Amino acid sequence: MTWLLAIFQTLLFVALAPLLAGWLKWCKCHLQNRQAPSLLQPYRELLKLTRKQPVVAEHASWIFTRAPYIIFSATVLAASIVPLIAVDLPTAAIADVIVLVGFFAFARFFLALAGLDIGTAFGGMGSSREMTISSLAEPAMLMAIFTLTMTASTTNLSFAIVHVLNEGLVLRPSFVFALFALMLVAIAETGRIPVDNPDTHLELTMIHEAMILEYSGRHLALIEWASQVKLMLYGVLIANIFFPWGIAQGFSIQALAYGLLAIIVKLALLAILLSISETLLAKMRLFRVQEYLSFAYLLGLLGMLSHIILEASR
Amino acid sequence: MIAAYVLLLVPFLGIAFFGLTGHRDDTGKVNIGLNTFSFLASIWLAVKVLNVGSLYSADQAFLIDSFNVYLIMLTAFVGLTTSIFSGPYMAHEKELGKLNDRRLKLYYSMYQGFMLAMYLVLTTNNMGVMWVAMEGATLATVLLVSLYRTPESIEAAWKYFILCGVGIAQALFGTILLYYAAVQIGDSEHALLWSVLYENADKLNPDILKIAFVFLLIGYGTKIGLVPLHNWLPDAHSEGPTPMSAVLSGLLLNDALYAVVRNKMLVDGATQNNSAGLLMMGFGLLSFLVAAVFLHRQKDIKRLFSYSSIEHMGIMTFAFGMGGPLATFAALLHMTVHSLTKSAIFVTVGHAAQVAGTQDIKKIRGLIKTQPKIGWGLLIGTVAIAGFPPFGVFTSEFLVLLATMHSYPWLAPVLLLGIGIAFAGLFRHIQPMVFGEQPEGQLPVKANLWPVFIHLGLVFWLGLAIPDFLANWFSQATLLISGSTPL
Amino acid sequence: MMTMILAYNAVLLSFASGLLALLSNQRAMLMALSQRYLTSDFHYPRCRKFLDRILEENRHASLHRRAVFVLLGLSGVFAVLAGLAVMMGQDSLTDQIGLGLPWLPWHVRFDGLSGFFYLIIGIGVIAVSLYGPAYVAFYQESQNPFAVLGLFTGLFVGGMLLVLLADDAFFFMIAWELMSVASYFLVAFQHEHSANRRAAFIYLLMAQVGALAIILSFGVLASFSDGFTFDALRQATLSPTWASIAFVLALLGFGMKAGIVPVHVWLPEAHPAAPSHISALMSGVMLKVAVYGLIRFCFDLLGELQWQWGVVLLVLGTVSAVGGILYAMMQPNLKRLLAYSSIENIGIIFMVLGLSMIFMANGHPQLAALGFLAALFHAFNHSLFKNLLFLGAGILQHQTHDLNIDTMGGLIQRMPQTSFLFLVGCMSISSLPLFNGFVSEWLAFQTALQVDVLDNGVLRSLIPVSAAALALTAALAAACFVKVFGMIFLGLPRSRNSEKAQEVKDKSMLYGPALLAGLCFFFGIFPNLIINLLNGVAKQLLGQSLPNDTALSWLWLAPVSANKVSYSPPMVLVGVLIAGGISFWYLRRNLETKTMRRAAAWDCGFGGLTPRMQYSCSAFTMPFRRIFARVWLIDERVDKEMQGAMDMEVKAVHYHLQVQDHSWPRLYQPITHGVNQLAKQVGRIQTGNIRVYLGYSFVTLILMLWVIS
Amino acid sequence: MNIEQQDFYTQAILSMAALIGLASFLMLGQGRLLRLIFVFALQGLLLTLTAALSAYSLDNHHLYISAGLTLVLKVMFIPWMLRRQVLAMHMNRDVEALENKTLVMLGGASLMVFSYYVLHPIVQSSSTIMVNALAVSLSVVLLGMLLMISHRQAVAHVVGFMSIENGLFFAAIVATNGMPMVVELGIAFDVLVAAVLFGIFFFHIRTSIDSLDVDRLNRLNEIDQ
Repeated sequence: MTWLLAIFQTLLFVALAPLLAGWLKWCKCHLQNRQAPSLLQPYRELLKLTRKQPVVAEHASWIFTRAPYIIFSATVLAASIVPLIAVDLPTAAIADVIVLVGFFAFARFFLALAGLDIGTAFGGMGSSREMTISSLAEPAMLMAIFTLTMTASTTNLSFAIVHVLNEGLVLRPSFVFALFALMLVAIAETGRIPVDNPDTHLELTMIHEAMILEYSGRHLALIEWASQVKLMLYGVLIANIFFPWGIAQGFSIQALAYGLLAIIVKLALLAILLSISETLLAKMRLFRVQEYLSFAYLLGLLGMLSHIILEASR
Repeated sequence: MIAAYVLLLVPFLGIAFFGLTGHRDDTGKVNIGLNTFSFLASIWLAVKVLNVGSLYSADQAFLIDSFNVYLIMLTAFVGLTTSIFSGPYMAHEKELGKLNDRRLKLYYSMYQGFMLAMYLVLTTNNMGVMWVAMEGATLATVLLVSLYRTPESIEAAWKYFILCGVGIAQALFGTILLYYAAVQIGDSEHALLWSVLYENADKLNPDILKIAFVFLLIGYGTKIGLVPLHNWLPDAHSEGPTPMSAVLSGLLLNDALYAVVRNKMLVDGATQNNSAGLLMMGFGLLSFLVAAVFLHRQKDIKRLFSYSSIEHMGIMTFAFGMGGPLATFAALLHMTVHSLTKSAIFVTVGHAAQVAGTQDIKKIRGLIKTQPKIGWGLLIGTVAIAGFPPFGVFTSEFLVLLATMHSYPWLAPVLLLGIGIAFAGLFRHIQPMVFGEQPEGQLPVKANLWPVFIHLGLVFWLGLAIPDFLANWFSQATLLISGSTPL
Repeated sequence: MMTMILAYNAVLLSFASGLLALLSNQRAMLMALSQRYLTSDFHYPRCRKFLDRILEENRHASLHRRAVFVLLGLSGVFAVLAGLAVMMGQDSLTDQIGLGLPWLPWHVRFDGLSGFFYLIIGIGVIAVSLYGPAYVAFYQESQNPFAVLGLFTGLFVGGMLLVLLADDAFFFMIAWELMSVASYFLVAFQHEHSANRRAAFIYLLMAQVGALAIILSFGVLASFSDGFTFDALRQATLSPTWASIAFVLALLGFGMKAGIVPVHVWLPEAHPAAPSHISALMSGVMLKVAVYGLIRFCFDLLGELQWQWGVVLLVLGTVSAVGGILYAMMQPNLKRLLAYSSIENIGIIFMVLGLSMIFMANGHPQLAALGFLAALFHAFNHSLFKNLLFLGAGILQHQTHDLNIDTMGGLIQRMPQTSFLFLVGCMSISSLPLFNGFVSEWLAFQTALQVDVLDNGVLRSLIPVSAAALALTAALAAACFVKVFGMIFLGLPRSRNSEKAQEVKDKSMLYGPALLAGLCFFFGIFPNLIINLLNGVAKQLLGQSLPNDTALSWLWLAPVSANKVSYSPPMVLVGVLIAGGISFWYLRRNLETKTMRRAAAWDCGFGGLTPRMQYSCSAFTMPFRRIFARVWLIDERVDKEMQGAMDMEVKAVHYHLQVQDHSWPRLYQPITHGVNQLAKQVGRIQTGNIRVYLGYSFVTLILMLWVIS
Repeated sequence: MNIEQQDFYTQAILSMAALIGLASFLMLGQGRLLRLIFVFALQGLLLTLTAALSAYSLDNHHLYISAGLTLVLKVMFIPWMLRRQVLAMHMNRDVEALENKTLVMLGGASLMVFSYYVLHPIVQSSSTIMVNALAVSLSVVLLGMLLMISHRQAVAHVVGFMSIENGLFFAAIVATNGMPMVVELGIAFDVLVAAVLFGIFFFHIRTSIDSLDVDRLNRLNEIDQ
């Protein structure tokens, strides 16, 4: 039963991801005084892409054609271990937050290889930049996560959320720092402004788009979908770890429905926040990303130190 | 005891024979034969000692105990293998026109003369005779150093002669003082006999012996090659014929050290403290370090290894000076393995120089490609002398290091530094010589490398395990010198 | 006793293979022997025939090589068996060999820790001997004789195995130096290149200095005990200061061998110089022996651990890990890159060992066991994937005659099998989930995260920072190996050699890497097998093992406790297969769009993509070079050749980039310079004038007399 | 015990000691080779006399042999050989300019004091007064070395070397009434061989560098050119 529920939650996660992307776009358009597409537009695009015959570069090897499946399944698996509407699901025990980071790394590894596979300058450029940014983002992210896991003394997401829930509302300086750090990292990792612009194909600023430039058809669909899931994953992580209230702790229909509602509201709010920031900020130069990410790391470190000094000093 | 007389008689006859007959084509073989005789005699002696223990001649003029018996065997053995090497080597030198029959006659008779002096130093019980034999060794070899008659070789021989002569004169002064101290307590007939002195060591006047030891140390120390008295050594080793360098490094230095240690045992008995040892430690350490540094700037391959000899003699002197069973045992072992290894190295070095036609390190290249046996021999010999296991040099250096760590921990890093520097100094020169491509015009030569591989094989064996009879002698000698057995 | 025999057999067989190798080129002698002794009264015609066939002119060499490697492989098999047997038996066997000093025969001890490293060596040796025969066939006998290679390979392996068996300081040092010297000859094997000679020299020099430091550290212990056997050394009671001195010396000695920054310089020089299968053994296995030495010395002999040592290890490990991978990233030479990456991995191992030490000293043996286990497991994993990558590099070198990554490209089309195996290696070393590298790093993170139990504030803040550095390392490693795999196998070929490259003809060369790749994956999915073995080792050495980690089921890995963290690689594998399978099946169900259409890649409309337009190695790592600019000594120049009127037209642009390690000018050159200067100054005492020499003698005499009276 | 309480022979030997010391000083300051050799021969003669006196006074017959050997070797053979060399090389008119002659002489004097200082404990513990002469013999040894250090001619070096031998011989006489006969003979033999070898070397050195100036024997060194 719980396993079914877990699978259901994963499917729900994957299914809702394009909706979040649509909502984000909708908010941004409204903020920028543009005509917004329908909320369901991402679904339509995915559907359209899956129906097309993919065109693949001549020199591309199996890495290029298999990478989308690998990326997608790694991302889906990552989604399966993050509690969305309920905690204590069996899938959460398969892997903890470090493995989650591992899944991201796995997906990124193949994405970068795929970028290099076709032998164009763009692919190499995108891979190089992606690997650079992620190398810097990963320590910052782990620093933020460590703050959290040290408080809860577990790296299992489900247990950590339960721990925060049980504690009730405690104002922890470390959490504030960690929250900000994680948000910064999330922006960098999901390729949003000001680190990367998902909407541009301007050659010199592309990162993510440069790698997937050669993809088309179902391959592109998978990769797009995977990045939407990834965006939502970060959103859920932030929402459920720092504001877990509302998540279902039992498996009654009522609790689950309540949990679903809660997460939708939380994500909607986060998306509004993101769209505001994307509207207000401009994209950074590539070599300022390091400063941005070291700031995130600093925040994470401060979080850690305040945990040690202020909250758990002995 | 007859064996000892045979041992002394054979080289004596050798001198006479070579001196009278002049050089013939088979003189080299006769030399090998004579040395084989000596070696057999030394084995006979060793078996005797093994069965009976220490031997005295009737009038106590000769003494064979566990300290010198193994050195005698070693001397005979190195003398034999070097003579095997020197046959074809000297023949080749003659072919090159560097030498003529008259000088070869001199060479062979003086070879035996040197062996005689070495045996006499080792077997005699009389400190005065020991001095005479030591001086005799200098006299026998000094003409060999200048055998090639080049300006450099004459210069080297002159320095060797003068410096060692002056040095050894100081040793005589020390011996006279020793005799003086001995005469004061007993009859003058046996007053210079080591065994008598050793029995009465505690009655000797410590003040006199201290002063005597300074003279003895500086005197014999000149022959050991202790810094700053070492200056003759690299010159003499590099300019003489290579077989001579092999026996000088392998035997003469050992025997000089042997003389010092014999004297130290008396002094220690009289003073009842290790002040003599401290002096030796100081000299040993200084020699070791300075020689290690010198290795770095050598241009001549034989000079290089003569500095390495100074370095190793430094270690031994240091170890003997430190006293204590572990260090003494290590020093005894080191004497053996060093002379085996070093003479083997000089053999290969001689051939290497013949292959390249020069002793200039910069011009010797790619030996392994040219003549693999010589190249590998040199390389493995260097590995052994640099103190890598499983060669015996490692064992002794290991023990010295541990003993130092035990008694003088603050000296251990210094020792370590020295070993490191020395190692780098050796290898930075050896490696380019053996490795790499073969240069133009470098051709293989006829060489007999069995002595090398036998020596290295023995050193290898000693590194893995020390045979019982040798271990027995070592521990008895250790007991004799330091007063207790190792562990 | 059976185990002991297995262990001895492993050693003897490796020596035997070395000795057999010596007999190469002795065909004539063997012929003569067989004819002389087997002619008249030899009644076994089949045997005779067999001998004749072996000695046949053109087959003998290859048969002989195979025989040598079969012996070596058998040695590996025995090592694996012995290692497994002793770890499962959970006991420690002792023995004595009648060699050595008169009063100190060689003491032998074979316990869980030795057994584990036996296993590591055994697997490495098996892989290498599968790979070897085909690989060494490329060497010209006249130029690089097989006898030398085979002999020293045997001695090298034997030396490593003996190090693990040694139970007294003397025997340990002999085995240790045997290992060093034998590997020196292997590094110098292709000595016609001056770079190799230099590498060999530096290697031997540092090995020697390291060995001396180790001897001294034993010496410190020995001077507080009565003897050099490890049993006696264990009994030694040291003051904390002396214990720390011993620790520092041991760290210097073993760290030099292991390649810890800043004493790592020999490693990137020596590993590329050796033949590839030897580099694999050196990097994959020998460095582990150094780790073994450190563990044996600190955890076993020194006894009482101090937490400061742990901090030292932690910091050094962190610096090595980050520094190693950053240096690796900049290398265009594949084997150098792999060598630097070994520094990184050794850094990780040291880091976790440091954590283990800290926990041990603070009275948390269970957490110490966790760290210990993570370190050993990582050592095991590194030996697998680094072996794999070096063997792969050897194949690449043979097929493309080059090791420069920048001249390769597109090899995945030409060498599909090699590329697949190499990919597995790259994924393991980048610590991606499902592969073994990830498991050990995960364990390392778990160890670091237990920092909350410590009271010391400094440690509490230091350890998470180093954990973040570990994360950085992992991410950089991923970037680095994306570069490696991408540049070598993907894209378009960048040179004629790589264009003409083909898959290896002799498939036996792929067996070794395939075995290793299989193990990488297998232990990535079922890490519990190794962890259970390691638990026994930890129990033996630290007196503590992990809690019953199979509380959930054998599928789960829960090193701390099931309700804190857990990781189940098999489940992850199943999940990935399901998700990937479904999407694969679903998206390709439409027959019309199932096949892909091939078309030229997008060239921005300029027309004609050439391989030179691809990103190169230095281009790929340019962002890193800018961000971490301080880490290297970078010499970057762009020279423009001008022509035309007023020299205004650019004819050609030359880009020059050289990236150097800081340790050369900071640490090594000053030392070399210092020694040379010292030698020059000391040389002045030897003036050549005899009167000066007499003066020395005179002054010495006067001084001595004055001192004595 | 003072000298006036001693018998005549002891007084004679002590006087000899003083003369031998004086001879060493004379040699040290001597720039002309022929005179140097002459003084050396004189020292040998003094030594012979001492040995003979000692043999007579102590009734020690083997010292007569020693005295004879000394007479033959050091008074006749070696000076003759050296003189022949000097004349052959036409160096009999050369005067070697000694550097810091005053300093060397002062150094020599302080060496004598030093010798006394060093051997003080021995002399004190001794019963026979002849041992006082030991300090003189040590200073003869040291002066011999100083002679070699300060002179550049190979002939002077040989003289210095032999005068060191003289000092040793004198020490043996005064301290111990001569060494055992075997040793004495051995030493004498060594000295003889050494003297012959010196002769050979003069020939070689002359042929190789056309001079007997030891300062020119400096090809083998460790200094950067």
